[in-house]
Amino acid sequence: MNNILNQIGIENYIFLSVLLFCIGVFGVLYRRNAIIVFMSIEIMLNAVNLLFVAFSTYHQDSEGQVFVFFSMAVAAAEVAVGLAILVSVFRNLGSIDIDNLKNLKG
Amino acid sequence: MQTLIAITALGVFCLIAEIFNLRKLLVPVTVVGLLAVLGLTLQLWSIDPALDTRYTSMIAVDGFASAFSTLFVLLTLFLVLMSDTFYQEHPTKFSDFVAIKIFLLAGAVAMVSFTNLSMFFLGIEVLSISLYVLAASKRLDIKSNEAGMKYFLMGSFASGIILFGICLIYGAMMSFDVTFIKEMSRSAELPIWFPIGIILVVIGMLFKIAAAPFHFWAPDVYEGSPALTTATMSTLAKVTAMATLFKLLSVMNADIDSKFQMVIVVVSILSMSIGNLMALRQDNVKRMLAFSGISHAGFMLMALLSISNAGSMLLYYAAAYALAGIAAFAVIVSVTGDGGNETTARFNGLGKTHPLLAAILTASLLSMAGIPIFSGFFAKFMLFSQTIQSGYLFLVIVGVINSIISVGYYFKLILAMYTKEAGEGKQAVPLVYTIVAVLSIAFNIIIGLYPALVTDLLG
Amino acid sequence: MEKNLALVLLLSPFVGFLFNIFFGKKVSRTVSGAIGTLTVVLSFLLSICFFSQLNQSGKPFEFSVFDWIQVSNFKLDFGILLDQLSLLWLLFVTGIGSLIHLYSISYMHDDENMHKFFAYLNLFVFFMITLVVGSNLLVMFIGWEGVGLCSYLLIGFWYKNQDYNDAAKKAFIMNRVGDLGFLIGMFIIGALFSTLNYAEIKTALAAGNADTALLGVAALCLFIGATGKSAQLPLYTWLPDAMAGPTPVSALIHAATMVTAGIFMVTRMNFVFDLTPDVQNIIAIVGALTALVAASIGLLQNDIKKVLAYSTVSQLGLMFLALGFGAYNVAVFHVITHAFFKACLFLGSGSVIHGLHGEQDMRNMGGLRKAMPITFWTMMISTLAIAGIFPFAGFWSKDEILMVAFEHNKVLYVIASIASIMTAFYMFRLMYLTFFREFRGTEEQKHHLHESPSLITIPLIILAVLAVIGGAINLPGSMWLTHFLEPILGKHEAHALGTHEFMLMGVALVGALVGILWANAKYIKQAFVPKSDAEITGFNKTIYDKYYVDEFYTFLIVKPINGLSNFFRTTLEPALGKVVFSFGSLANGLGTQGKKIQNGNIGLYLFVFVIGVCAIITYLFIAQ
Amino acid sequence: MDVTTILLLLLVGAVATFLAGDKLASKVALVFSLGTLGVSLSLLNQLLQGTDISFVGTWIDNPKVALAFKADGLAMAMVLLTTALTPLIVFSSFGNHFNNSKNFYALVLFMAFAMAGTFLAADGLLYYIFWELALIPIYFIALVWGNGDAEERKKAVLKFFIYTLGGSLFMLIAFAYLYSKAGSFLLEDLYNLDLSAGEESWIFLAFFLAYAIKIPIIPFHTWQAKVYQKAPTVGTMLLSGIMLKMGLYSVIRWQLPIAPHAAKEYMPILIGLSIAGVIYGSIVALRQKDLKKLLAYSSLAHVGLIAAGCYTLTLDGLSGAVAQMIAHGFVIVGLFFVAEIIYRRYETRTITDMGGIRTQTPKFTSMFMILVLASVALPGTYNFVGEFTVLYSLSQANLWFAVLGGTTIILGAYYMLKMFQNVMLGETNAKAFADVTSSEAITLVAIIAFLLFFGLYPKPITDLVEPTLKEILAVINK
Repeated sequence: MNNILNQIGIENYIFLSVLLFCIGVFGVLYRRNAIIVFMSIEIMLNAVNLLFVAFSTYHQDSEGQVFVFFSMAVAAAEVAVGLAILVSVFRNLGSIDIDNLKNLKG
Repeated sequence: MQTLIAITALGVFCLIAEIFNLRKLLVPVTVVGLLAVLGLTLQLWSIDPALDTRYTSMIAVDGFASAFSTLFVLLTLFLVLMSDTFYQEHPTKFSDFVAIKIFLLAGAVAMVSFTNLSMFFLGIEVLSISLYVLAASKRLDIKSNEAGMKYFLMGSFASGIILFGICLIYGAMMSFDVTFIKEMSRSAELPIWFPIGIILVVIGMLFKIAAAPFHFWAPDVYEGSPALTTATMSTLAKVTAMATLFKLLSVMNADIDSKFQMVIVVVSILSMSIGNLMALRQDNVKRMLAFSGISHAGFMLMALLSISNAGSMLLYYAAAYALAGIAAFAVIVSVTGDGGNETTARFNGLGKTHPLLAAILTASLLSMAGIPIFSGFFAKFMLFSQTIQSGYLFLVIVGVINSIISVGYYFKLILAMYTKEAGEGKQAVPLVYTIVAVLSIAFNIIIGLYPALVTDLLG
Repeated sequence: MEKNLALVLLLSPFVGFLFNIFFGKKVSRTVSGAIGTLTVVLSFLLSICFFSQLNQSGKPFEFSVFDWIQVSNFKLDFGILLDQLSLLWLLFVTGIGSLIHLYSISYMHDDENMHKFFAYLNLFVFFMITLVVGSNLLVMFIGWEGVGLCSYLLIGFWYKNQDYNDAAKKAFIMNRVGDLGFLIGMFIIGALFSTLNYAEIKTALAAGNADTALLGVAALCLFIGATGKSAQLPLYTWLPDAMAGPTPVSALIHAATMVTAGIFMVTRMNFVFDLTPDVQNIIAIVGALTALVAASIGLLQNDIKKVLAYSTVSQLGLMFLALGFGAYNVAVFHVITHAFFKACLFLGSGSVIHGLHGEQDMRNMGGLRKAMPITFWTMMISTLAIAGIFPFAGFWSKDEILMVAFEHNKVLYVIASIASIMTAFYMFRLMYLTFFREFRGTEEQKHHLHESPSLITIPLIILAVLAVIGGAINLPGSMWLTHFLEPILGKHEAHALGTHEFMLMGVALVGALVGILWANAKYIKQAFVPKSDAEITGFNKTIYDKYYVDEFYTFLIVKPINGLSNFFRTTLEPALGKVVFSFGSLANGLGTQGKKIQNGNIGLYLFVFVIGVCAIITYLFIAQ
Repeated sequence: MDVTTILLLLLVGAVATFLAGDKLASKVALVFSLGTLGVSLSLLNQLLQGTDISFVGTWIDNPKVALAFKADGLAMAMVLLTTALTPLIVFSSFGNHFNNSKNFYALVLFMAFAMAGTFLAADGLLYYIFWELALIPIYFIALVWGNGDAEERKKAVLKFFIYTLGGSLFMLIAFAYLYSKAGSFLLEDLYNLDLSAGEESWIFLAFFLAYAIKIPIIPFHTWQAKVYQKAPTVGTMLLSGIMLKMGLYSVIRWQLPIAPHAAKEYMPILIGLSIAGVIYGSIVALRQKDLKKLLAYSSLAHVGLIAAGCYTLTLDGLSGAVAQMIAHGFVIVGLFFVAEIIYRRYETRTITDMGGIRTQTPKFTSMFMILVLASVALPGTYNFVGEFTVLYSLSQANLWFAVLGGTTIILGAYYMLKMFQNVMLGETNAKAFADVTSSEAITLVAIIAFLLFFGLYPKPITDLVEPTLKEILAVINK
C-alpha cells in the first residue's frame, strides 16, 4: 500500500476528492429533484470518505478508516430521515421538486 | 461521560416506556431523570477532570463542558416539561418526541465535551438528525414538511462541509485528538489543508448557529417547524452550536490570526445587521425570533475575537439568551398552541387578558434587547466590554446600532400586547407553560442581578 | 428697634396684601379698602419718622435682613438701606400712595373685585418700597420686577376684556426687555467689583481701577433697563396702552411712582454714570427725543388718559435729559413735583371719568367746569404746574432742567423747550375740551353729571396744594433738596441767579404762555372739536396714530417672531422629527428589500452558502 | 441607616402597591412615597451632621461592579427632589381614575426608585443600569395610560424609547471603554483616569449623545413634545420634573469630570447649542395650540438654559444649574398639574377651547398665576435664583451668551403670559369650572410654598450642593 501512495502521491487523492466533492456541490446547486440532491450530497460525503481512507493509508493510521465507518453510518441515518421527510413532502405536494418548496419565505 | 451515558439511557427509557404504555408517567419520570442528570453533572463537575482518565481520548469533562452541559440539561428540562401539553393531540408519537429531545441533548453534551473530532462529528450529527425529525414532525402540515426538507438538505450539505474539514485536518495532523492537534499546530510547518480544514469546520458551524451568509435556512425552518421545535432550535441548538464553535477554536488553535478575525468581524456584522433589519418587517412571531436569533448569533461571534478569556462570557450570553428564549417561547406556545395563527396580531391585548404572560414575554423581550436587570443586558455589556478590550471599537458601535434597531421589533410585540384590544375571548393557559415561563424568566433575572453566579463558574 | 421699624415699614403693605388676598372677599369692601389704605399710611408715617431722624443725624441706616443669593465671587444679602435718596422716594411713594389708596376706596367701590384691587395696590407699594430701600442692585431688582408684575396685574385688572389683557402683557414684556438690560448691567458690575452693594461699588470705583469700557457697557445696559421701566425711547409704547388699567393705577404706577424707578436707579448709580460720559450723552439725547416725540403725539390724542400718558412719557424724558447732564438733583426735583401734579391730573381725570360713567373720549366731554368744580380747579392748578407757569411747582423744576440743558447743549435745550411748549398746548387743550364750553355727551350722561364724593376730592385737593407749593423744596435760593441729597450726589454748585437765569426763566414762561394761548385760540375762540377718527388725514393722522411705532414694532419684531414660530412649529419641527424617523424608515426599507432575497428557494440559499464559503476561502488563502 | 434605605423603601413600596390591589394602590403608594420623603429628610439631617450615609458593597467581581451609592450634597439634593416630587405627583393623581391602578402606581414608585438610584449610584455600570431602568416604567405609563390616538401615541412613545435608549447605549460603550482603561467603574477611579485628548473627545461625545437626547438639547428634542402630550399627566410630571434632571445631573456628575479637557474644548459649541435651545424652545412655544405641548417646549427652553449653565464649567454655572433644576422640577410639575386640573373639568387641552376661567375660580387662578410667574423667574421665586446664577455664569463666559440666554426672560414672559391670558382670562366661559378641590389645592400650595420659600432663602440648598460642586470642579480643573 505504501508503494501505491508513494507512486501516485497524496495530492492526487486530494484533487480527486475535491473534484468529487465539487461535483456533489454542483449537483446540489443545479439539480431540482430532491432525490438527486440527496444523491449529490452522498457524493460529497463519499468523496470525503475516499479522502479519509487515503489519508489513513498515507499516515499509516487506522483511525481514519474507523471514522469512515462512523460517517457512513451517520450518512445512512441522515438518508433514512431525509427520505422519510421526502415521502411526507411527496404525499402532501405530489412532487419532489425543491422549487415547489416556497411556502416559507420573506 | 457518565452524564452522556445517563442521558442516553434516559432516552432509551423513553422509547421503552412507549412499549410498556407508560405514557402518563413519561414526563414526570423524564423530568426526574433529567434532574438526576443535572445532579450528576454538577457532582462530576467537582471532580478534577484530570483524575478521570478512562475516557480522555473521546470526552473530557472540564469546566466548560460541565457548565454548558448543565445549561443544556436545564433547557431540555424546560422543553420536556412543555412537551406533555404541547403534544396532547399526538399521543402516539409523544414518547418519540420526548426521546428525540433527550437524544438531542446527548448530542449537545457530546458536542461540548469532545476531545476527539469523531465525537464532535457524532454529536453534531445526533443533534442535527434529531432536529430534522422534529422540524418535520407534523407530518400532515405542508409547512412543517417544507421546514424539515429545507433544514435537512441544507444541514446535510453543511455536514458534508464539516466532514470535509475534519478530513483535511486529519490529513494534516494524522489524528482526531484535539490535544494532539493543538500541540502539532504550534510546531512545524503545516500543510495548507490544515487551515482550510479548520475554516471548513468553522463554516459548517456558522451554518449551525445561523450566521450570515449561512443563515437563510433559519427563518424558514423556524417558521415552519412546530413551535416547541422552534424553541428547541433557537435556544438549545443555537447555544450548543455556538459553544461548540467556541470550543473548537479554543482547543485547536488558541491564537486566531488577524485575517481570520476579520472574517469573524465581517460575519458578525452581517449577521447582526441582516438579522435585525429583516426582523423589523416580520409579522410571524417565530420568524421574527429566528431573525433575532441570527442577530444574536452575530453578537455571540464577538466572543471569538477574544477567545482566550471569553468562555465565561459566552456561557453567560448563552444562558441569558436561551433562558429568555425559553420564556418567550413558553408564552408563544401558550398563546398560539401547536400551529395556527402565529402573527403578532395574535398577541393583541395579551396585557389585559393574561397580564402575567404578557409581563413575562415583555421581560424576555427586554432581556433580548439588552435592558438592565435582565441578564441580556449584562451579557451584551460584557461582550462589548471584552470586544473593546480586544480593540474592536468599531464592531461594538455596529453592535450598539443593531441593539437600537432590535428594540424596534421587540417592542412591536410589546406594543401589540399592551395597546391593542384582544380579538378573541380569553383562552385557558396550561399551568405548565406558565410555570416554565416563570421559572426561566426568574433564572434570567437572577443571573441578571448576580452575574457572578454564572461568570464565576468558569473562573 | 430701628431694624424692626424698618421692617414694619417695608412689610406693612405686604400684610395688607395678604389680608386682602385671603380675607378680602369675606369682609366688606370698605373694610378691605380701609385696611389696604391704613397699611400704606403706616408706612408713610414710619417714613416720616425715619426721615426726621435722618434729618437730625444725617447718618444713613443700613442693615442686612438675611443672606440671599450667593455666587462664586460675592454674596448678596437682602439688605436695606435708608439714606437720603431712598427716604425721599419713600416719602412721596407712600405719601401719594396713601392718597391714591384713599381715592380708590371710593373710585373702585362698585367693582366686585375691589379687595383684589387693594391687594394688588398694596403689593405694588410693597415692591416699590423694596425697590427703593434695597441696599444692593439685586434687591432693587426684586422690586423692579415686582412693580412690573403689579403693573401687569393692575393693567389687566378688568381681565374680561382681552384688549386690556393685551395691554398688560405688552407692559410686562416690554419691561422685561429692559429688565434683561438691567440684569446684564448687574452681571458686568458684579464681575467687575465682586459686589452689587451700592456703597461697596462706590468705594471700589473711588479706588479707581475700573475698566471704563466695560463699565460703559454696564451703564448702558442699566440705562436700557431704565428705558423699559420709565418708558423712554424705544421702549415707551407700553405706557399709553397701560392706561387700560383703572385710573388710580395710572396715577400711582404709571405717573407718580413706578415709572420714576428708572430715574431712581440712575440716580442711585450716579457714581457709575458719572464715569461714563458717553452713556450720559446717550441718556440726554434719548431723554430729549422722548420728550419731543411723546409731546408731539400728545398734541392730537383724544382719550383723556392717553394725553396724560404721553405727557408723562414726555416729562420723564425731560427728567432723563437732566440725568444725562449729571444734574441728578434736578431730575429728582422734577420727579417729586411731577408726582404731585401728575397724580393730581390723573386722579382728576379719574374723577371726570367716574362722573361720566366710564367715558374717556374728550370729544364727548366739555363744560364740566360747573358740574365738577373741585375737580376742575384742582386739575387747573396742576395743569398750570405742568405747563410751567410761575409760581407753581412745575415751573421751578422744569425751569431747572431747561437751565441745565442750556448750559450743556443748546440743541437739546431747544428740543426740550419745544416739548415744553407742546406740553402747555396739549394740557390746555385737554382742559378746554373737558371743562369748557358745552357738554357734548349724551343726555343720559348729562343728567347724571355730579361732583365726585369727598374721598375722591380730598386727595385731589391735597395734591393740588402740593402742586402749588411743591416747588418750595428746591427754590433757587435755598436749594434744600440739593443740599439734602449732597451725601449721595456730591456737591453741586447752586446756580447764581444772574440775568442769564432770569432770562431763561422768562423764555420758559413765555413759551408756556404761547402754548396756552395757542390752545385757547384753537379750542375756545375757534371752538374746534377734534374730528372723528375716520376724518383725520395727512400728517395729523400719522401723529394721531403715534407715528405708527406700534405697527412698526409689530411688523419688525412681533410678526417675524410669530412667523418664525409658525415656521418652526409647522415645518422645522416635523422635519427634525422626520430626520429621526428616517433612520427607522431606512431600516424598515432595508428590511423590506431583504425580504425579497429571502424568497424561499433552497437553490438560492445553497448558492449563497457556497458563495460565502468561496469568498472566505478566497480571502484567507488565495488572495494574499 | 444609609441611602440604600431610600431605594429599598421605594422598591418595597412598588411591590406593596402592586399587591395592595386596585382600590388601595394609590393610598399605599402615597404612604410609601411619603415615608421615603421622611427617610430621605432624616438622612439629609444625618448628612448635615457629618454622618457618612454612603453605601459601598460588592456586587460583581468580574467585571468589577460595586454596589456603590454615594450620598453627597448634590446627590442628596437630587434624591430629595425625587422623593419630594413623588408624593406630590402621586397625590395629584388622586382625582384621576386609572384602570389597573395597582400596576400604574407600582410603576410610578418603581420609576422613582430607578431615578433615585441614578442620582445615588457612584459606580458607572450601576448608574447605567438605573439610568436604563427608569426608561421602562415611563414607557409603559405613557403607553398604557396615555391619552390621544393610540396609533400616534404608540409611535411617539416608541420613538422616545428607541431614541433615548440609542443615545444611552453610546454611553454604555464609553463606560465599557473606560472600564477597560481603569479596571473599575467607581466614580473616583474614573475621575482619576488619564485619557488622551482623542479618547476624551469621543467619550465626551458619547456621553453627550446620551444626555443631549435625555435632557433634551436641540436638535435631539424631537421626541419630547409628543410624548409629553400623549403621556398621562403623571407620566409627564415624572418625565419633566425628574427624569430630565437625570440627564443634567449626569452632565455634572459624569460627563464633565470624566472628560474635562474635551468639555473645555467644546464649551462654546455646547453653550451655543444649549442657548439655541432656549430661544428655539421659546419661539416654538409661542404658537402651540396644545397646552401640554406648550409646556413641553417651555421645558425645552428652560433645560437649555440649565444645560448652558452646566457647560460653563464654573461654580456659578453648576450651582445655578442645580438650583434651576430643582426649581424647574417643581414648577413644571405644578404647571402640568394645572393643565390636568383644567382637563379634568373641560376635557380638552386645546388652548383655544379654554378662556374665561378666572371669574369662576379665583383660588385656582392665583395659584396658576404664581406658577406662571415662577416659571418666568420672577424674583422671589426659586427659579429666579437659578436663572440669575446661571445667567451670571454665562455672562462670565461671554457677555453675548448672557444676552442671548437672557432672551428667555422676555420670550418666556411672552409665551407664558399669552398662554395664561388665553387659558384663564377673557369673558366668562360658558362651561362651568368647579373650583379646585382641596387635594388639588394642597398639591399646588405645597409646590408654591417650596418655590417661594427657597426663592427668598436659597441658602440651605446652595450650602448643600456647593461642596460637592467644588469637588467636581477640582476634578475638572485638575
